[in-house]
Amino acid sequence: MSTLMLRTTGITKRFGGVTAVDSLDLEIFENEIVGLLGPNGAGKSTLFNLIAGALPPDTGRLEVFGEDVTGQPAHRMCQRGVARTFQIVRPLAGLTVLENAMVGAFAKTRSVRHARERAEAALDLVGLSEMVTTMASSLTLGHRKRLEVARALASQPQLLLLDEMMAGLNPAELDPFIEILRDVNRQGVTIIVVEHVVHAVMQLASRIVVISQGRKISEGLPASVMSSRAVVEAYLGDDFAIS
Amino acid sequence: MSQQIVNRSSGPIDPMVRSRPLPKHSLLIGFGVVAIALLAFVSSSAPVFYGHMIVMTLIYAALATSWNIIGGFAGQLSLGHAAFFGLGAYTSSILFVDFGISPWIGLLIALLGGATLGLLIGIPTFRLRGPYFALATLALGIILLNVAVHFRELTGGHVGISLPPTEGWGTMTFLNRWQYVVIAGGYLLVCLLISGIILSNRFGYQLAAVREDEEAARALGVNATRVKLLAGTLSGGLAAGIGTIYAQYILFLTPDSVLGTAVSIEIIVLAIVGGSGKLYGPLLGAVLLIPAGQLVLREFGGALPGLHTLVYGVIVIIVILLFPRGIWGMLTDTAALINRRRKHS
Amino acid sequence: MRLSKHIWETILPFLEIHDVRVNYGEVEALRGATLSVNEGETVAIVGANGAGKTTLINSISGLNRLSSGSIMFEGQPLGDLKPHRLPELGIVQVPEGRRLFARLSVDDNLQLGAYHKRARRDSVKGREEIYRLLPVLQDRKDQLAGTLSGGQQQMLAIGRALMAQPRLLLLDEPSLGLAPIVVTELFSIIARIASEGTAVLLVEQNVSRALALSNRAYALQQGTVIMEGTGQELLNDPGLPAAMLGIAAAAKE
Amino acid sequence: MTTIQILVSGVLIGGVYALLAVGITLVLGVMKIVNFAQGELLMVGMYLTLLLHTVLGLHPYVAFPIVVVALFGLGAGIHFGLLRWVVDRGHTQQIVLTLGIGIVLQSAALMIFGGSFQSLQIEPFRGGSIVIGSISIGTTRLAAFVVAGIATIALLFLLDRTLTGKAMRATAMDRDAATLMGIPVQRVYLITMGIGSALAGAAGVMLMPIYPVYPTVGVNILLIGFVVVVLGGLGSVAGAFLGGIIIGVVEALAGFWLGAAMSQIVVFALFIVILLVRPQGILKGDTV
Repeated sequence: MSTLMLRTTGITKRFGGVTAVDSLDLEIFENEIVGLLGPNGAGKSTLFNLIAGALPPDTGRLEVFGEDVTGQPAHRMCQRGVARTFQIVRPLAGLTVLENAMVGAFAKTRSVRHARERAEAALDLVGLSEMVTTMASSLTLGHRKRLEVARALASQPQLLLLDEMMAGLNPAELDPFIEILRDVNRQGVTIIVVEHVVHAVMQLASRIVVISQGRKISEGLPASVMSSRAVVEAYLGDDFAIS
Repeated sequence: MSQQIVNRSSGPIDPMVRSRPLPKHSLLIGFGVVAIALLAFVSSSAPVFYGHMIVMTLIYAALATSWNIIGGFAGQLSLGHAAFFGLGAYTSSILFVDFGISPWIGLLIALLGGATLGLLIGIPTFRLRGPYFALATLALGIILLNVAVHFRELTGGHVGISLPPTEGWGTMTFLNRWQYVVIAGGYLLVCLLISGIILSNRFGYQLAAVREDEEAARALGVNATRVKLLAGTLSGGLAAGIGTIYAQYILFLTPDSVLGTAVSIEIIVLAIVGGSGKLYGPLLGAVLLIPAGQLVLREFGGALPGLHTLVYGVIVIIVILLFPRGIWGMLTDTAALINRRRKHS
Repeated sequence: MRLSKHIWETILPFLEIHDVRVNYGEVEALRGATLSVNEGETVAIVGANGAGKTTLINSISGLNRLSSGSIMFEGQPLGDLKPHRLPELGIVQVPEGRRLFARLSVDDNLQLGAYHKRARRDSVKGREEIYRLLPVLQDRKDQLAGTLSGGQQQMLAIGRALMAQPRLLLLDEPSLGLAPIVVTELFSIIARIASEGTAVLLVEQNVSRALALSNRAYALQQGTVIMEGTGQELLNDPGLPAAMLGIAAAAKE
Repeated sequence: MTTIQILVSGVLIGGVYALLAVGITLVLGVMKIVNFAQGELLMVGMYLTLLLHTVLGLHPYVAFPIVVVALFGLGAGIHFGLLRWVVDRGHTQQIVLTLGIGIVLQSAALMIFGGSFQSLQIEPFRGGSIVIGSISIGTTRLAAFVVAGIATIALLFLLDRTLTGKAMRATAMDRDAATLMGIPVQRVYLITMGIGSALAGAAGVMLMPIYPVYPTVGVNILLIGFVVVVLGGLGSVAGAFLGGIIIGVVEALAGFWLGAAMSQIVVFALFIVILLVRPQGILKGDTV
């Protein structure tokens, strides 16, 4: 692995009495695809919100390429090259597919022409170039998810945070989607995927981090992580391994 | 690195694929100038009633178009837009009556004043979401109305301000109506041009993103606070400018006539009925509703006062229930549907 | 007597879900799921996240509209009914995340559980029974529901549903976010409810316990049933962990 | 006039504000709709009182139940015919729709009754005022205040003690969960809107002997109503009552010291400050 791209140190977020992310240390290297797994309510989405600047952490530190970016607002993080998608897709419903992607592209350019070019390139990459004039509100979920990725890509990110992009896709949609992400990664974009479709993550990720109740419980190569007892318990219930 | 994504772009853009062709600004100017000339000609020879109708339609169209920048493009429901309109009207009128400053300079000062007010209000209120922003702007309108009532020495209180009928271009005061058509029409054209330019630039895309989903917009690198402030500043400034023109046309101001809540509501009604967020929506709303209101008022105003506002209210209810995207939105939706059908068959 | 009851059951099955499809917008969350629950039976539905479990439960209780297929309760199609009519029939759901009325007291929450006419008559007696079944609520009956601990809230959510005198209780992820010791207590309560004759349809993340508790079970994957059998059969199926982690999709392709 | 005298009249008029605000806060709390037609509903209540007096010779206080029931019906009808369709839409559409309803009611009043101010003089009872020391309390104002207090307490009782009231609160907290418990949510909304309008009607009856009626009388009172609602904490019935009295007092004092227009400025500036500093309201409470 090469350069350290993202580092969280002791990052913590509480909501009321619940500690959603609990003093978490995470290191992401350039050009990796890291799978972030964990059962419902483990704190994955909160962690994404912290990294993307949508939420400020209570304590802890966030670095991008060694630079302290703790507490930077979301739009600054995007301009710095950290793009994210939302678990529940949030298309800009009243805009067309192209316009959605152009909003992302405008993070790095003022020129409408450049933005259009970048947006079209990103839409092409995810296979939406036939639908540029379609209103985002009338897309299928599969297409919405692609749009969400394209929009993030159009902002020319260095780090892409994908939040459950594959949930709800049917098997026919799944494999092309994985191919798209591989393609994106080959072009130099580091990716963190939060995913419930574990087999997809196993195919895709070079490294897996498992969190449960806001803490990291396992980390390593996909095969070894998924057979670890802690992970099986976290997913199937505390006494599954015994019964 | 991610530069490569761009390099995959496949040559020149197919013009058919463009989702939003660049607004033809030059075409807009051309059409606008011809339309204004035509309307000016008509108003110089038509009966007074129709001349008045044309000027009022232009003034309200400009006002609704200015509201559209913050209310439509940015999706922030401002219920106090009369505050800017009235501020502009009072500013230039006071400068003219008390200090002899030409309304043209007054217009510029009004623009600046409205923009400043828009900015100052935006800083605290844009934090408010949903109905709270609407309520705060509503309160702002009422505050300004009462300021005008209270500071009698400056504003004449309830009695208002009468402007001297000294005719001439320098004083922006005319006995005929065609000059007002030119001025108000020109101003409307400027408002439309600015709106068109906003829509076809990054700013417009970012405003639309904020309107659709502020959190998603922020995640896409949009500084939501900044674009909303800029929209509020522009919107407030333009609304104040049209206030000056209105004052010079009517030559008489009272707090209720330019700062009243009814004015704010009328602006919103025009924009929403026509289609808020669309470039020509508010214009369409004004063109449909203002003449209709004036005609009903003339025909039935004596016998049935209130009928014209009743018609307004019923139209608002019907549009909200049946065409929530406004008449312009309904028309473009229908056009798109017909287009698609044609393609399929 | 026994025979006639049996005949009755063959004529009018209790809950029959046939080839149900549900779309969210243009997404298929359920792709032709078929399953049934017999009177008094406890049935578990397990599956990975996004497999359509919650969608299925919400379809029964009327929160989701079916795109096609049918859901019949004792021969009556549920699609014709407004969702608020279901408790009257005896179908009551404990929604995921408990969804208590946080700023109402424990007692008021229970009272609202017995909103429909038939249950309303027995509201006072019903509450006494709930307090007997769940004594932890008794001491807190005037406390606001939102101030209870997670486990107590789940007990209240179940108690609130029981107030409606359900014949079919739909439980959506009842153990989510609860401490292991509370989960044990929770499952023993569910077992007790089931043993008293109420049919239970249980959606659970805690697969081992859910299956151990149930008479029968279904495993869902991407909106269809991929395994069914007794709880023990599924528990012993070597394919289950893969299904739970969403890996079976790869095997099937 | 002494300061105490002003305080007392502020408190009394605050009762009417409270009555209006309680209706707004109820609809907002349960249905999440800001009802901009609430002022016009009050106006309708005033005209109806006037009409019942001039046509049937009914004393306003005798007409009270008729007006309240009629306004309940009007509010329920507005929900059934119109609001029902926008419950799930955005705030902008809800606000503009209720503005439209307000415009229609206002215009109808103008067409039927004309634009002039109309007052209703009633036989002064107990000499028209009660004098305690140096303070004189108008009996009509006192009656308005008492009715406001009783209405608020009755509503609190309904919300807190009856199954219907609890169902309203439950619907306010979690609509889907309420549905799952068998609560008919649309009927709850219908009742809520009916009660909200009935409260506006009650305010109208009590205001009629104090204040002249004209088609736009509701507009300004509505705005005061919003101030009260925000001050009292959105959705809080008790807060709205207390807020009404506070605003009544603030307005009366500011009006005495600074003049009428300035008092409006003070009230609405206070409103904006509250919105910015504590949008959940000063008197935090959550009856609904």
